[in-house]
Amino acid sequence: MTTIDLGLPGLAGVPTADEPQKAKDYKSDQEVRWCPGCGDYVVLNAVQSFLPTLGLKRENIVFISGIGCSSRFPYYMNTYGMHSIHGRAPAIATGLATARPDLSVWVVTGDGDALSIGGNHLIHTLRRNVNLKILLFNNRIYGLTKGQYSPTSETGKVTKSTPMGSLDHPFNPISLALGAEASFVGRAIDSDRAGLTEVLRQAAEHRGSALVEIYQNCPIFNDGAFDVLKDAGEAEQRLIPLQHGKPIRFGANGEYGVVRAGFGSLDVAKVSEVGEDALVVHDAHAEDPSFAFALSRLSTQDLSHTVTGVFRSVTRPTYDDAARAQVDDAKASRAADLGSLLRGKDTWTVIA
Amino acid sequence: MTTIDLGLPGLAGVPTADEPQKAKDYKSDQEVRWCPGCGDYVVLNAVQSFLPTLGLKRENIVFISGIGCSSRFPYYMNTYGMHSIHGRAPAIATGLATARPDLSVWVVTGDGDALSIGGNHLIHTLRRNVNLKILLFNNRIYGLTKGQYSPTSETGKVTKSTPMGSLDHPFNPISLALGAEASFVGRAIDSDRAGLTEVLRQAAEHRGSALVEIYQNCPIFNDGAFDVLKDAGEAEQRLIPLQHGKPIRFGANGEYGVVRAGFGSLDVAKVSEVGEDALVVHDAHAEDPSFAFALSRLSTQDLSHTVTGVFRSVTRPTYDDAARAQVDDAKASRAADLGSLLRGKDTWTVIA
Amino acid sequence: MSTGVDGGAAATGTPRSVTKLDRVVIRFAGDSGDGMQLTGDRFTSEAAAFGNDLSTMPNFPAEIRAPQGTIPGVSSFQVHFADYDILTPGDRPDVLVAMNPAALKANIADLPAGGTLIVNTDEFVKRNLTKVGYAASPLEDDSLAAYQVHQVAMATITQNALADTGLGKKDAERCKNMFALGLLSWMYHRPTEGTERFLREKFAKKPDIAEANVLAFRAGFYYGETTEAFAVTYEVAPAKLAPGTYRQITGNTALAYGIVAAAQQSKLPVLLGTYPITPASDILHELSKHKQFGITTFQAEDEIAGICAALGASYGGALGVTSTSGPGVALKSETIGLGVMTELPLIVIDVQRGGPSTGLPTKTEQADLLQAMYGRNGESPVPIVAPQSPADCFKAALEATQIALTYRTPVLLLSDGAVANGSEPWLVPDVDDLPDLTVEFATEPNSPDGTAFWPYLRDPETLARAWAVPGTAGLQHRIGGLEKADGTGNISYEPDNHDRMVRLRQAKIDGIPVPDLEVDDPTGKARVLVLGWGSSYGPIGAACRRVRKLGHSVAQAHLRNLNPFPANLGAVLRSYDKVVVPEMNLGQLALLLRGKYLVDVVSYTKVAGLPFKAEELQNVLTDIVKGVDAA
Amino acid sequence: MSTGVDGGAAATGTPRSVTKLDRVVIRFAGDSGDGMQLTGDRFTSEAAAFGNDLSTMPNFPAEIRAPQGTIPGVSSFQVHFADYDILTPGDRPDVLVAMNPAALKANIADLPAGGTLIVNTDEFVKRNLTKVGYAASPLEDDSLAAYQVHQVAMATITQNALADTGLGKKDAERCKNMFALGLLSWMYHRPTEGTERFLREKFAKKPDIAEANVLAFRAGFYYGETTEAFAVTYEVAPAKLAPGTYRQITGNTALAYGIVAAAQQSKLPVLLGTYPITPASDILHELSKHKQFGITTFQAEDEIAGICAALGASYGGALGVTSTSGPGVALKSETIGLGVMTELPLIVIDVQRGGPSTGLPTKTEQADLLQAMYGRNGESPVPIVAPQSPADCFKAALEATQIALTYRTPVLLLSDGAVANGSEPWLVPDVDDLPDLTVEFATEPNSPDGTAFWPYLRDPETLARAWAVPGTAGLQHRIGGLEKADGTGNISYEPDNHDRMVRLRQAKIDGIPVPDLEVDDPTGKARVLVLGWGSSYGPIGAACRRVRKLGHSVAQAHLRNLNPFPANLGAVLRSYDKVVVPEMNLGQLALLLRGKYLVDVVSYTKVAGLPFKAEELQNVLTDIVKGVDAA
Ligand SMILES: Cc1ncc(C[n+]2csc(CCOP(=O)(O)OP(=O)(O)O)c2C)c(N)n1
Ligand SMILES: Cc1ncc(C[n+]2csc(CCOP(=O)(O)OP(=O)(O)O)c2C)c(N)n1
Ligand code: SF4
Ligand code: SF4
Ligand SMILES: [Mg+2]
Ligand SMILES: [Mg+2]
Repeated sequence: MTTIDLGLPGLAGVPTADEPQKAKDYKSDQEVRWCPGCGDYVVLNAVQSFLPTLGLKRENIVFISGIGCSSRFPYYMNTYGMHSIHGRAPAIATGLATARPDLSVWVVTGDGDALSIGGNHLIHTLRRNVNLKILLFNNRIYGLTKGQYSPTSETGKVTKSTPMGSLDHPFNPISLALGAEASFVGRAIDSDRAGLTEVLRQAAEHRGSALVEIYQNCPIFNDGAFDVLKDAGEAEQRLIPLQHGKPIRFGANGEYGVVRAGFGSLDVAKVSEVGEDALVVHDAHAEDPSFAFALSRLSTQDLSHTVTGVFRSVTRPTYDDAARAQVDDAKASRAADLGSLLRGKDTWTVIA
Repeated sequence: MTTIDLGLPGLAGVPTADEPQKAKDYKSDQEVRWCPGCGDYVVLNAVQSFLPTLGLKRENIVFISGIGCSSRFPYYMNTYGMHSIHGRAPAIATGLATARPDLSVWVVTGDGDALSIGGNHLIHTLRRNVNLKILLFNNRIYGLTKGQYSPTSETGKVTKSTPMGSLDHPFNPISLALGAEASFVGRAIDSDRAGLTEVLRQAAEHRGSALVEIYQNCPIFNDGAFDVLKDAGEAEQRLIPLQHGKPIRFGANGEYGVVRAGFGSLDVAKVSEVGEDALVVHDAHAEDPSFAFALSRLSTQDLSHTVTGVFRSVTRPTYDDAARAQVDDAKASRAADLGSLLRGKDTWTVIA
Repeated sequence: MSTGVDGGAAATGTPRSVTKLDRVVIRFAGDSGDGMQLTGDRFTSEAAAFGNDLSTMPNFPAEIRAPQGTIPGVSSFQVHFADYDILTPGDRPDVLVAMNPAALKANIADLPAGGTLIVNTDEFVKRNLTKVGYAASPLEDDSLAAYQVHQVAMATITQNALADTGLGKKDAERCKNMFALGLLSWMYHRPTEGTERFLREKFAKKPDIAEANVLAFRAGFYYGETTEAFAVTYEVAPAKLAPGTYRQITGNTALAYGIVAAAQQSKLPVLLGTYPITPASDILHELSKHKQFGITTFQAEDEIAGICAALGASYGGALGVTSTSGPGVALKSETIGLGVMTELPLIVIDVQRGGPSTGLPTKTEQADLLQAMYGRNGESPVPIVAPQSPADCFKAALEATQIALTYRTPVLLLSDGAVANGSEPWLVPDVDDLPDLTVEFATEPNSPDGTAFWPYLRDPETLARAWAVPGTAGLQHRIGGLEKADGTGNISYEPDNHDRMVRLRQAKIDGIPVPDLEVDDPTGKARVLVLGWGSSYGPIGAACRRVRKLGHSVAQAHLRNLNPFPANLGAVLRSYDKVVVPEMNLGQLALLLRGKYLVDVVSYTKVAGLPFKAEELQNVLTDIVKGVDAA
Repeated sequence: MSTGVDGGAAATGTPRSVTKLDRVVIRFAGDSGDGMQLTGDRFTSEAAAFGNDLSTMPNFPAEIRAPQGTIPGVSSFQVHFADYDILTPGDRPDVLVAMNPAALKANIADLPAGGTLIVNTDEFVKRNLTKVGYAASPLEDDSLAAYQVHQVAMATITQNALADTGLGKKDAERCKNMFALGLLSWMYHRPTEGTERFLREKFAKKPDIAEANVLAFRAGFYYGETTEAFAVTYEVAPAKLAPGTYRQITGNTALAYGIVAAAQQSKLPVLLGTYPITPASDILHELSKHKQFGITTFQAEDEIAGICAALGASYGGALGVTSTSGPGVALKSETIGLGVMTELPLIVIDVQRGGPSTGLPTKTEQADLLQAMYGRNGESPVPIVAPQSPADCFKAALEATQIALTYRTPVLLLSDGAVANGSEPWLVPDVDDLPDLTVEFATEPNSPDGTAFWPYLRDPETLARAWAVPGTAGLQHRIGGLEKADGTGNISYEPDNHDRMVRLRQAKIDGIPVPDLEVDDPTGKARVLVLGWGSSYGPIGAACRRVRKLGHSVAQAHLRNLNPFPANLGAVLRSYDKVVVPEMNLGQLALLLRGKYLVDVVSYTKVAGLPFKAEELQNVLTDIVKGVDAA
């Protein structure tokens, strides 16, 4: 097992492949079973095309998912994988990642799986900063159970379980993750393969937990949920792509930008009105998550302003590295002498 | 049952008492069983002294708790109460508050109860904005199970379960709550009765979920955790009390203040250096939670800068009010005709 | 009652011979996207409107929409209708409608020789055939020689019929399921107004789609009538059911209605705290439509929050209900225990599915019985009620509520996938005949000295504790999960008190009066008893009828109360030479019966995700009965 | 072995008569803040070091520190030591040390007439007496006339003894528990170096406190020696145990060591994923100290995350372990089901406590057996192993690991509060004698055609599936909670496959070889068998000895394997006229035995949060034996 330092801290310890790989190497022999037109297909393809660029041994990659349409993802990957139970993938993956430094562990989850039943595991995984890449397929609906509202559904949504409209105020997954001390948070859209791949790349390179929210269309139960972010003419007004170190500008011709507002808030403005110097320069590495948080609040979840890209990416010790270090320290400083442990300090001897 | 509108939206619908009440009216006949010197005593007294000022019928007040030292609170209150199971108090209280508009429902919980096992219920309760007042006793340790670290314990803490030091990065309960869309978030310290009472008052007046973090000393397993916030000479440098509409100043003589920093962040500065005008004016009612979030990040959890008071208090529909409104709407617009429901649209008749 | 399209249209057309049948089983099978559930459902409604007895079984994949044209993507709906009271959806179809090669391949093994097969030929193209592993088209070799095959180009005909509507080709083709329905409706002389009305209502917002579907439906009907392909049509006369007003109902709907009725009859608001899960979600969907009855539905963040909210509502004096399937019960177990300790009413609905773990989410099973009995820490008894058929769910819900409210206890209601999604005619009860479920809350101090409220003072008869709800002046008290002192309810660590309380809680449940077990033994001579529970009532009943038809005596009894058992159960068991207990698990009821009554019951088990087939049980029972009678 | 303070000091002092005893039970009782657990623990260590057999039972309140001086605040520690092999911590104390009125009141009922009572008089002041409801001091009326009472002003004497140390009054008074320990050590001729060494180590960072404690300890010792108050001292000779090296060990420690040994013997890293809960937390505390053995301890956010992390680690080829108590098992049930379905090794430790719900967290009970067996959705069998005594936990952990690794299955390890916190001497095993637990992971394709890896291909003997861990080239595969095809492990909704897999999973567990049940029947004439499981081994054994001493024959057998049962169990049960099953629940094992073997076992149950008393069982058994023998 050759472990080559790729210069990617996120993947340190994971052995690299001897030969170049292709997308099809990552396709399993199982037939893909999503509805026609499901956004999950696009993401699957993007991931299968992206993984070869990491050059890792396939057998050292593991996909762990919960339950939901998106959570069938592992079956289609020619890697190791577990389709576990609803909401628990981050917890299972935490155990796996802690036990095995030589694996690249990916979690695939949905808005219901990750944020409803699995919310607690998600936030704890993020605060612990376990070395996991978490792909959250957000279709703002429960797909597998046939169309109930989810924790990211808009208030007032009429679904099978809310014939008079849903009442709950939705989570903003980015804000939630930042409130939960996430070290890496990004967002992408199923249809934007380049953007998605770029966020995946940065996530893979990040050492620690990386939460990637992926807006995913469910043509069956929530069709067109993200159409405004895809329609030419509409999308440019709404999409705010981030690039570290660059002023945050958007619009078909970069005519809009993000500026400071009040204390600790951000807002959108016309560049022509505020001037280029007023624009906020994106700093994904800011220690204080307040900036990333403010970015996540540029609009409510009506998609009127949707920031994509990497909101935050900071380096902090990871739980699994630290746990292994403690074991290593203990091994280095104390003998693993079972006999002496069992005897302890106070023994007596009975002679025959 | 007289329901008088107190002008306190938080308590609308809860009947008021006919006679003035005293603290001792709120003491139950059960012996209080915390360790000598436990901060829980002080909070209990503060609550028992505060409640009479609300002038509610005692029988319409309910305390629901989980499990932990702090969660024994309900036994000591001469109100209705349930000492439920670990982590679930917000979920139980959600059902109760939704079923009963005429109750003032309080949740008592600990840092383990609310943020470890109960984390998911907490964040969902906050995003739903259920009409609950949640008192989170944060002693940064598991008291009842005799001293393991908790999700708010400092990294590196040596406890019974972490002899080599804990590895997890702690939650900041205020940040977490804000990331979870909380409409009201406050913080107080057990020893500061006036401050605590003021936050309780505002929480009670708030319609919706109010999360109040209370720093509480556990003399047995984490003694002195908040001493730096109590020691004269020390405390003034560290404590940043909030008052809505006022510039944020602190220090023995108000020599420090809070100012903007970078994009979306806040920092602490000497007023003499930055000038009064640079000071941030506290706006608890800001629609955008970014400001409150930035306040919660003024320092890491080393208590070097600890903001107290009400970070955020904004009005938003509450889940329980809306759920009741849907039921009322349905009642108003559709007949509750059981016979016709049972028959449905397609019946046929078999004649004898 | 008219049976033709457009009123009397059926009277016209080629005269055909009409065969009278007493029962028919039809299975519609197609791709998940072909609308087979809707087709089957409508046919069922027609049969119901016609007055047949009926029983249905939908069968669909766990995927929302598995890849088109594949075996895993096949969805089917079986309906059994008859002129007498039937008990099951039928073991095998008499008629199989196969909309594509996958549907044919997946279902043909179930069609008995001589059965009728109606195939949509349009889908039998190379690509689709290869997809499911047909080397050659089965329509073109003689592999289907054993059946009466009707090849119909359903898609083409439908598209032609809709040519003038201006509808796109794809949309037009989508109506082919209605074509199939029309054809079958014609074959079986079904009334059709209901379906046309239904289509117009369903697509009220898209009138062109509504008309297209009606047209396709009629095209199917006329196709039967005008072509000569079908030599015979069939009549299944209305069933001679007990007089009254009937409707067709699925188990989940009946269960939801039972909860609505419980709300009305108890005059309590209901809070359903739940989390979606197959096959229980429809209970949430249904109840969320009926808020005017004082019903609040709370879709919680998970199963635990769902039951906790329900318990919180019960604490507040509402009727707390939670609905789930097996994996959800596992998650709820800790809170059920809190319900047992706090002695609060709570309805826990478990619509069982195939396990363990995620198992077979869309299939049926009865393997949660022991979980319901014992799946909690400590001695934590709860009553268990299990409906025996779709319509029976209504009564079961009322019974469970009555027990929960009277005894202040969580009650487990064990439905399953077969009962939940299956349907049958239901004799709609008169609202005035429903039981009174009103509760008396405590309003006064009740301690021996009359000054205090003791929440754990019990009614000497029911052993139910006094129940005071928040808002009741002077009765403030605290409850919780720690052991409590008998009477006062204060925390108690006292050894004898704990022992007493453990036994009191058990005695309370053991003492719940449940109806005696009734045995059906027409000859009075049976030496073998077949005892079932839950949804296997139908297949067991049907099997017993067949065994009797063969001239044997066999007794049948069915348990609706699994905890406590009926008082006469032991005596009944002991009065037979042999007791056979068929279960869709590995013998869970059998274990309880053996353990409690020391009777050597014979367990017959099958855990295949499907209801028993009557034929299978008939064979098993016949062998046993013969053996015993010969001995 | 020297027994005196400072080496030979015990030889000096007033000569006293020495009585030889074969066994003594001492109970130290005081306020939670009085350090009774430490005192008892030290006395136990002294007895152990002296070579007595011993057994202990701590008893503490659920509150961390209930209000001082109250009954609920009383904490006690009972130690039973003897010159022969004993089985229980003793029913009742021979000597009660009461540090305050509350301790006296809470414990005096257990002291038999004639027993020795040593009281710390300093606390018997008005306020404290009133607090616990003593109108007058029991030391001053004749309510204690039945006992040999020794009144000692322990606090005062201790303070005096420490006057020169410069320690504050309060700190000095705190050492009074060491005074009591010293006094008792003198009375029973205990070796004392161990305690002095212990105190110096414990307070290594506060040498003045260490010295003060040593001084107080010696003061107690000298007090006995110099005052004339105590006329007699006692000797309990070392026990004639099997030869070898012994240490004292509690159940939780032994269990943790068993896991450490399992790690060593399997050469696998261990990941303990857990969440603190009484009385299981000490397993976490202990294991977290032994990282050098390749043990990672993960304190998760809740029980579910704890077991999930353990399962994830097992998936990665580590040994996943999770530890909890009953309420935690309830929460873990869904994930245990996933472990059953994915067929991965997993150790689930349940240290049972009083239930249901939160119940009696610090008390013991055996009421999770049926939860362990059945507390999951679907047919979800798991092996169950239950240690019978504190030291036995070590072996049980190794056995559970061996089963989990060999059969790729979660294993339930059922300890309880009595076993967990109790202690006894343990014959320390030789590391070389421990079993080899190494596993063979799959490294090559195994499909019939040799090209693919089939994760559900089974070893024909064990039925264990092939286990390939991530990182193994060419064996990539996916597992999960959905039903899987026999062999390939692909998702399968096929009815027959499900039935087959359900039965295969059951057969795998049923086929685990467990040692035959051994029956202890010294006369060979017993007609009554007493069968227990888990921690009641001690009391049942003690009771049987007593019954036999009375001249009756009684057979005893004890189940360590609750699933599957030993192969000879049915035959054993049937070979006795009567089988009595004492349990600290309402008859859970009895139900299983009756259900499986149709034997009319007699269930004797007590659910009081305390272990059985040997006396109580003796009476029950004697009556039964007499009845059977007379019949
Ligand atoms: C314990 C448990 N509860 C509930 C379910 C049912 N269930 C399966 S997936 C799901 C939600 C799926 O929504 P999401 O995570 O958004 O995934 P999607 O299907 O939309 O991709 C639910 C409620 C389950 N399988 N297990
Ligand atoms: C299901 C369950 N898991 C674990 C426990 C054990 N337990 C009781 S309280 C507690 C943590 C208490 O910590 P915290 O909430 O901070 O309260 P504190 O005692 O510090 O006030 C734990 C782990 C339990 N009672 N139930
Ligand atoms: S239901 Fe929606 S999310 Fe699920 S597979 Fe179909 S399209 Fe995709
Ligand atoms: S352990 Fe700590 S938190 Fe608990 S009662 Fe004692 S002092 Fe208070
Ligand atoms: Mg979704
Ligand atoms: Mg705490």
